[in-house]
Amino acid sequence: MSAKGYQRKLDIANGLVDLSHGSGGRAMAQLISGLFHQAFGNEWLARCNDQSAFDVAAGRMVMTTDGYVVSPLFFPGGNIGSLAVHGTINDVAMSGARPLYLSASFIIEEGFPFSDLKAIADSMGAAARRAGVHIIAGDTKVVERGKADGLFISTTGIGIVADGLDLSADKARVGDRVLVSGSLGDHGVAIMSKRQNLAFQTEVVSDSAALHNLVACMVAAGGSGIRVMRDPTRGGLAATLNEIAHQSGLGFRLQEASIPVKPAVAAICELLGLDPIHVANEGKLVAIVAPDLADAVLAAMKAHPLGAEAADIGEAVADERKFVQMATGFGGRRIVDWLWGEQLPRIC
Amino acid sequence: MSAKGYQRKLDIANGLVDLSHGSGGRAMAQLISGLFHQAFGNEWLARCNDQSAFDVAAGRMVMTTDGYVVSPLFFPGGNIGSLAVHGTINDVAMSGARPLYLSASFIIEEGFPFSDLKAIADSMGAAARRAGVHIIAGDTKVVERGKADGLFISTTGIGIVADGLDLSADKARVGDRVLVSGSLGDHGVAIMSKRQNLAFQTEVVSDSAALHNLVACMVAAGGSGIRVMRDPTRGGLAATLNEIAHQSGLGFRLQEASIPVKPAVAAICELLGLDPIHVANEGKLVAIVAPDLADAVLAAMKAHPLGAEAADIGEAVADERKFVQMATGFGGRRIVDWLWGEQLPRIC
Amino acid sequence: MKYADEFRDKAIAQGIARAIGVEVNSQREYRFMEFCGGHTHAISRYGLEDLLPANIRMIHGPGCPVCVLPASRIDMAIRLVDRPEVTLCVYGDLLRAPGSHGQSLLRAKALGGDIRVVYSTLDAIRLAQQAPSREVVFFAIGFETTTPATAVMIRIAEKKRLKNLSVFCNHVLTPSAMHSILENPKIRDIGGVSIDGFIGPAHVSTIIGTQSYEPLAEQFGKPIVVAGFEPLDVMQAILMLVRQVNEDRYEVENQYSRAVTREGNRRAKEEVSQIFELREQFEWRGLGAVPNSGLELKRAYAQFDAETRFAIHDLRVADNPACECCAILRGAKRPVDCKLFGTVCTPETPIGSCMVSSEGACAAYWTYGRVRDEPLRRPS
Amino acid sequence: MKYADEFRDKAIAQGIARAIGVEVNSQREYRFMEFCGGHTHAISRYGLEDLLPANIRMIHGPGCPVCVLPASRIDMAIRLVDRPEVTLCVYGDLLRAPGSHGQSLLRAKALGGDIRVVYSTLDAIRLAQQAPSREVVFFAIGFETTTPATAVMIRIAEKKRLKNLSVFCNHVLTPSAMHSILENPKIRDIGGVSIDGFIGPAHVSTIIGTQSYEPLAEQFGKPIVVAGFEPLDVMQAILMLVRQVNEDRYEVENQYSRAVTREGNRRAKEEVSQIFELREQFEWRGLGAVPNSGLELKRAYAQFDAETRFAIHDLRVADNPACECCAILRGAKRPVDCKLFGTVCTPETPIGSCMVSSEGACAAYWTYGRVRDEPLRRPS
Amino acid sequence: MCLSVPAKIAKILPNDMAMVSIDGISLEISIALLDGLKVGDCVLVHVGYALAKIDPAEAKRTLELLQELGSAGERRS
Amino acid sequence: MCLSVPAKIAKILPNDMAMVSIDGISLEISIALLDGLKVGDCVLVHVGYALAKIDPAEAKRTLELLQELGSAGERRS
Ligand code: SF4
Ligand code: SF4
Ligand SMILES: [Mg+2]
Ligand SMILES: [Mg+2]
Ligand SMILES: [Mg+2]
Ligand SMILES: [Mg+2]
Ligand SMILES: [Mg+2]
Ligand SMILES: [Mg+2]
Ligand SMILES: [Mg+2]
Ligand SMILES: [Mg+2]
Ligand SMILES: [Mg+2]
Ligand SMILES: [Mg+2]
Repeated sequence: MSAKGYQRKLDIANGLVDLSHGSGGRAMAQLISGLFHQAFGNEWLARCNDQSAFDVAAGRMVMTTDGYVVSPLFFPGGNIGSLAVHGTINDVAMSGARPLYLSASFIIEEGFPFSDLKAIADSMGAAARRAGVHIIAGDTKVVERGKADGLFISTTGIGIVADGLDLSADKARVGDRVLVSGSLGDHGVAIMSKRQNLAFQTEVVSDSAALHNLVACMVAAGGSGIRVMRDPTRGGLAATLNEIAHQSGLGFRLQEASIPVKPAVAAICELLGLDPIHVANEGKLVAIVAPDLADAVLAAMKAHPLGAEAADIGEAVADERKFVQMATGFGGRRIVDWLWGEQLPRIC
Repeated sequence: MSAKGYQRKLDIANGLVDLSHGSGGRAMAQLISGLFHQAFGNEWLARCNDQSAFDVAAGRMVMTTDGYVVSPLFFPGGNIGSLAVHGTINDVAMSGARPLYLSASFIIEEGFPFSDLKAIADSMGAAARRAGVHIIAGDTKVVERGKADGLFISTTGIGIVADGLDLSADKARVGDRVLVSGSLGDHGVAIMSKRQNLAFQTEVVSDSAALHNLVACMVAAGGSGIRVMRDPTRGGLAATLNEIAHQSGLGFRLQEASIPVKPAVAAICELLGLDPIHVANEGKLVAIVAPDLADAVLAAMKAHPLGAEAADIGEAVADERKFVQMATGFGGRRIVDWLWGEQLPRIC
Repeated sequence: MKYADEFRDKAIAQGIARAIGVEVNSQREYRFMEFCGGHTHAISRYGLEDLLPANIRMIHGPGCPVCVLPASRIDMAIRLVDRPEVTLCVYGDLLRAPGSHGQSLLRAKALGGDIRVVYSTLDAIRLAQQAPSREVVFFAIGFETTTPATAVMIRIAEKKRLKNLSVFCNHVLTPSAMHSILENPKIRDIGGVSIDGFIGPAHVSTIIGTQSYEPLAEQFGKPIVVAGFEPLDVMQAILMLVRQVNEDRYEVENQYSRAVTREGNRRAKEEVSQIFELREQFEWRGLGAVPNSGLELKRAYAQFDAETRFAIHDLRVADNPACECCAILRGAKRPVDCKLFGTVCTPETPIGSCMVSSEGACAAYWTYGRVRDEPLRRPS
Repeated sequence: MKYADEFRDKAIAQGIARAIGVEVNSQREYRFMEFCGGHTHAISRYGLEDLLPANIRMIHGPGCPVCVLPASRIDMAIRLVDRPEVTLCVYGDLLRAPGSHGQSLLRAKALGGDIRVVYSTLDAIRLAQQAPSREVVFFAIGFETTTPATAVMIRIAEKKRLKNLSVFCNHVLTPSAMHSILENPKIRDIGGVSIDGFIGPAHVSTIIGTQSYEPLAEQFGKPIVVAGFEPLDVMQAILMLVRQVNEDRYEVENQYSRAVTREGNRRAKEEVSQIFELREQFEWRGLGAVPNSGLELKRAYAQFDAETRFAIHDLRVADNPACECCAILRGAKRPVDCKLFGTVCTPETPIGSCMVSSEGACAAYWTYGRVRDEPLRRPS
Repeated sequence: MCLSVPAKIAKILPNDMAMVSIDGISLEISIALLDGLKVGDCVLVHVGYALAKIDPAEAKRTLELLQELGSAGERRS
Repeated sequence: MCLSVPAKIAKILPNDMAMVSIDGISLEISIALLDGLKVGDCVLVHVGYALAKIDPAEAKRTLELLQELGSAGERRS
């Protein structure tokens, strides 16, 4: 009787996560090796240590983390798994760094189907492989029914910054251009389209994507002329620019007419009383770029598939009130404020 | 009217987390800066970027992650915050590495009191400062009432391994000694004592503690004679040794009489039909050490306050069945199996 | 978006702005009240004030149902939610509306109240069907635009014999409020000067028709132009008002003829009149108790009336005394005149309900108006 | 722990082991059945088999209430849990007990069933008081040891007029089961050889007293020694059985005199007899339908009987045919004789209930016995 | 609160419901408040109900007037 | 299932309840099944109920017998 024999195979098709899968026993070990390690398959996880080791060259690294609580878990253009990989890769990439490794912590509600978990883990594995990063550490917790919403994932990413690059929100300067890599609000609208009490149909799918290759092209074109990059996720473009305004002590002046928004996204926003600049993106970035390099960076963005619709939407201005303002398509001016309240719960 | 003035102060005493604190708006930004940054206070978070950068020397690093879903959130000897710091530091430290940086992802249930959140964040900050590590990245999500259990935290840690050290579970060898750093089961019993349907009183408190300094003393004494270290958390000593047995292809033979267990822990285990070797610890470690260095390492452990009750509890043996067995205090033999089932949900 | 984008054309807008500039009498001021929050929003959102001559002053009226809802009604809803069997369905705008003592439905939800944001009354029906053991209460709010949707819901609930759906009714009537403003010189005449004309509601008028305003124009001698919510609609309406004033006319004119008729939507009016009847009076924030300005369910539909069903009674609670909402809703003050604006009162922590809805005067000023507050300065 | 640690002394154990070794007749085999899972657990947990002479064979009896519960009773409980109003309270051991078709309460819980692990019947009372809108059902299981706690719960519920608490009763009687084993030669005589004596239950006997076993010893001519659950208690009981066998005696002896009397716990017996009465028969896994071996609530307490209240009927479901539980529970086979042991059937995925409770023969062998399976080999 | 957008009727459904489309978005709404709608009609949608039918001729007329006023303003200024 | 541990009565509480202690652990249990318990008595606790009182004299007697049997075994082997 081999030790391996002392175990029944995971029944992916019919199995459900139960409390035993979180209690540190053999059921947990089997779930981790039979489902997660299968999906993420790499040498680090195979060693089954409490931590994974890797060699680094001397230099500058970055670390970032995000929790993913999106509802529903599967949406047009992705699922919580691919989102959790892309989102954290993007936060690494926004420093100009090359993402290297991810960790993933899973909090699973009792009763969650193995089949969904496998689909999600598989898309994480696929997203990581496509991006050339490795998921080298993980953790699984199971909570009682009614104490979570199916599945939450927290991922942490680390990456390495090229020599001489130091992007930071406090580096924006008066006159810098504001570039966005594409149309705004696609992710948020794709999620909304699947929410039970809205249930509209649209061809808009989430833009969820890993942006580090786009970033590499931008860095090649703009170098340290790129002052700041951010991915406008929760709170959308408005939140991102307000944050940067506060950190840099500047204001921004945008041209509404230059901001790319898909007609369907604009329409659903009007219907619901939202503003596309408040809606979440998961595969877009905002870059604040020195004016003399803005055109070169914009051209580099447009040359990359993920930046084909990139646009220059405005500039940094001196304003001790740190207002983000916008010239409306109609010729008036308005403030672009942070999102108030709670309009779109759980888009990421 | 200063930009700063455009905000009412956080009402820590009476405030509750609501959905607006997770939506990417100003309420979220205020919660993060007014509560988390206050508690963790360091230069990285102050820059408010999507990621934090730090310099590294060339060498070997480790990364680890854990989710914390303990219930109740506050327990004798700590709370979910200090636990989330200690637990992840320990997983870093078990590689022999010096922990450097942590990230923390918070998933908060709507309605959670600011005051509890502050107490938890403050203990995280204090635990990190005591341990000399920095929480340099964070994320906050808010989910609807009934979609979480108050608060979940996922932390990820990275650290740097001293030259020449390469601990791994597959390195255990026949004849190696098994050392534990102190009495088993304290954490699990402390948690159980606060569970509504048990409600026994005990002076046992969680052993939650950061072990990296103890580890440093052990490494100084034993160097690469230390083959493996693990912190026996969920699933206790039994899970840890079974894991190592499987990874190294060995068996273990333990002496029950040598295993330190507090009388109160033994008593509550008998009452509930549990075994202390299955109960979780959060400030203990198991080390598999080459026989010639075991005494030196044990002496180093005993000289450290967190290892005062350290003990040599057995040895690695050749066994292709990879059994962990134990000579009972009574003179018989038994298998030390993984925990079955789900006895103690949410001890970490 | 067809029938929307065409009415947002910048070039035409600039032409009309110039036309207005040419037609205004520069010796006088024109004070127009846009009754509706929808117009307030359009004016602010598109920055129309940047296009209008300085002597045209737009006064924001009380036409936002969330803004005029007194704190007592929020408190009553919170009492409902405190009942463990109740699921309260609300339109999203209501979550942050302030009750007394810093309460709100958002806080009640965070404290465990079962509150669901719905997009439509049809969602409330679905919820009631899905959870037969719950008492689903729909927090009905809105002007004549929104009332028919509530009426249809009750009719469907009756047909489906839904026993667990009821309505907490806060529907109010536009003409009554306009009458109340015009009738009361303290309200009507701001700083001793009276309002010169009204932009009449867009979507309300699709239901009630322009004829509803004729008695008002006649009785008080004020021009009323019913206008759409697109910025060009508003520009045109302003031009039409300027012309009436200049020509001493006081007619009801219909700028929004693509959607509004003199009669309105007969079928919708029938639905409403079958189910609702006038309350003797209803409390409006800013206007006080206005006679015949609110609706309640007819006696025959009492089983659908949450106020009857759960025996909740009108609570009198004081609004925050420092909040200038009342004066602002009457056009007597501007948001910046309020000491709390932007310090204690912000969209995240609103003190008055004008700071809640994006159609509220304070919120609109916060989002769109502040840009004109101060000149840009070089950062120190 | 006082009254426990003293009875775990290794040195004394070795002395008694030698005494047994001296006293046994090496020409014969001694086959003793420990009826109780508690003894099975003690024997395995402390490795007593390593201390006993080879010609003493301990046969694990059916004395684990979880192990003898047929799959049908788990299926019935799952039916209860399927009712949205029901909260089922269970002792933790039951969660993994197998119903039919791979079902279990653990899976029912994962699928959304409201199942709570309780430590005591007092927890069920508290739950019923806290959630008056829920139907709290207590899954009562256990021998005479555990039945009084259920009886007290019902008495309290009656006194407190709790209308939402009931009992799914699975209490069974030890002497009836022992009688059934002794009476049936197919069961009693394993491989044609009969059992030489019994170790009688420890905690069951604190309630029913040693007198309950006297008719059995008399009728079947078998010695019975009631013994405590500490390892020295078991060692002493074995020595006492060896002596009775050697001396051809068949008495009921009481090794556990510090807690057990001839009469038992009169008050506990009264509590039980007030509320429960005998079922005509009850199904035991391994023994089949045993007459007068189970309890149900008296008619006067029918309102507390979940089977009546929710009209759930006994389901006949087949156990997995490959599972050798039945033979193992009768002592006719050993766990390793089962083809499923350790491959398909493990503690995480038990096929039979003997693999569930740590007192079950298969589980005990899994945890404690496998160590003796094969000699240690050098890893390749 | 009185938010409303113009939408085109794409399909009439049973129970006084209809599928409408708005710039590539499809949405199911109630048409209980309007009689005689047909596919291709444009309506104003408010909280899931069609409130009013848009009259294309009137819309054209208004737009032409606006253009005229606008260019008149331009000429005169 | 028949798990039970010996515990000492530390305090008699109302409603047939008592506080017992076991090696530094305190636990509230029901004593509805036993009459006449007093502080200092030892009982067997099972699923939150005291099942039986432990007789110290009998315990001592059993232990002495065990020791005697043990040493007899030792002598004789
Ligand atoms: S700013 Fe706030 S407090 Fe002041 S009037 Fe407006 S709503 Fe009221
Ligand atoms: S190993 Fe499993 S299947 Fe086999 S007899 Fe035991 S419980 Fe039944
Ligand atoms: Mg991040
Ligand atoms: Mg979900
Ligand atoms: Mg992010
Ligand atoms: Mg872990
Ligand atoms: Mg980001
Ligand atoms: Mg870890
Ligand atoms: Mg909790
Ligand atoms: Mg860990
Ligand atoms: Mg984040
Ligand atoms: Mg660990």
